[in-house]
Amino acid sequence: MTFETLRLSRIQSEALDLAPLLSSTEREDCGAMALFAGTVRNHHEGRAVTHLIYTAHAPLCEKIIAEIERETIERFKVPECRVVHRIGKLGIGEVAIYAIVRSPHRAEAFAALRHAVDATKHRAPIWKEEFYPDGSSSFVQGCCIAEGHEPPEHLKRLAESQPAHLHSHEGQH
Amino acid sequence: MTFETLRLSRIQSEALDLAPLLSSTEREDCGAMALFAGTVRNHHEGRAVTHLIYTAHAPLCEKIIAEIERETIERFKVPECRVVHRIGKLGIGEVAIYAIVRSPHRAEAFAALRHAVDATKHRAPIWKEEFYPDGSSSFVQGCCIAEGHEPPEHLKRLAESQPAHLHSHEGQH
Amino acid sequence: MNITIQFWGITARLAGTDQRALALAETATVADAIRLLAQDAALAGELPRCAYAVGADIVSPDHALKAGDELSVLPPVSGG
Amino acid sequence: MNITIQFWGITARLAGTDQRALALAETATVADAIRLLAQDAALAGELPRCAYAVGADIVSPDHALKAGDELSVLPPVSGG
Repeated sequence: MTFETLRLSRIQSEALDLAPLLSSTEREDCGAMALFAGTVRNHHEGRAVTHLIYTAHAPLCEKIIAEIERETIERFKVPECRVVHRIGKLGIGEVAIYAIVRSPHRAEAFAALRHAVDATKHRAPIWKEEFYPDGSSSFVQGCCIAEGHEPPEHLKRLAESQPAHLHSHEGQH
Repeated sequence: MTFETLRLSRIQSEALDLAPLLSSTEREDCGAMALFAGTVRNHHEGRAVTHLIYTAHAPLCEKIIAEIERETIERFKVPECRVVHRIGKLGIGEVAIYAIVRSPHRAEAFAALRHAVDATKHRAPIWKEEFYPDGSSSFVQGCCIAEGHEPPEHLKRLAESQPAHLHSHEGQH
Repeated sequence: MNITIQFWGITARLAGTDQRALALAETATVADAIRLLAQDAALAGELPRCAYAVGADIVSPDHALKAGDELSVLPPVSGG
Repeated sequence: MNITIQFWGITARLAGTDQRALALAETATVADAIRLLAQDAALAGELPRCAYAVGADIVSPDHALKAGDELSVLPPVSGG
């Protein structure tokens, strides 16, 4: 897998492969590599989980993760930062996200990795649906993309508005 | 490689292998895996480096790293922590240390990983000798094992003591 | 003009569909589209927590829409 | 009694050897061994920064040595 291929596939429906992520980020001037993997747990808030389905707005996600990588590289002065996220159905123990940082020293690698992972979780348009042993499912309570921003007043009021005729035609995509 | 084999080989002279470290720590109740790799840099304090030689007091090192793993697991309430360190001659880019932590959530994984790596660097009896393009070498300035402890007064005074007859016989081991 | 709404995550569940066509005035903004969507009681509660995107660009409520736009409704995210 | 000193890291370089036999009084402690080693000018400056171990146990200066012990001199460490 070439560097460019990897750069363009931050969102993947196949099982995530660690080897190309490690090899494509190797640098002789970096003594520290910090890696995070988010794997599917068999429980959430005390409830057994059988599997997950992740969906993502792929084009927006590629763009936002690329921004997060650039911002992490600039803010923490690390030469390499890469994040990939899997979508589709994932079983227990499967890897949903890899984030990797390489830097000359370890302090900035740890700080940068933490930022890249937190930022991806808070800002990338990805949604996790959990499935339970009884066959039911639910979307996991998430983070508003505009983190820390109160919604504008006219949108807050909308939340209380009454249902009425909807000028729309339904369709599938 | 079995779990027990891995537990007993925290110090290895062969190239470190990531795969058994990942597979032997897998847990279905853990959603976070944080990994650190320390690799050989081609420079140190502005000077080009060609390779390193690590030496270790292996039995003491196994014991101290096992203590660090246990302490990390207890202090940060993480189910898994493993550290392996390579000794011998390492070329640029080769991995000298892997530290891995698995936990249900990511915050404690990051904190625990940082602790395990810092503690190993500060406390494990391992010494790094750097080699330079002109063939010369030097031991890297390190951390006193009894970190933060001033040496006792009688040892401080020894540092200023004068040379005299030495009651010893030299030998190799 | 007509635009297409793309529902993501829980909003697709609430809307009962991934996609909906919406008829708006020629001068409509994102806020106008949201106001119209909020007439669907199932969606109204979720919309204030959502971000909005046209194509691969996050847009603010005062962004002017044009015919044929695909407006994505992005509820709180939960990747990782 | 006789013990063996094992030099590690830079102390082996300074001592010019990895290992040295040391003759001590029967009641000698680690501090006594260090005092004797410090008579080697090349080592004296490094010894206060070292830790000491007998076998795989870190020991304090007041630890009583016994015949045949292997006492390791552990200079500041630099793993990772």
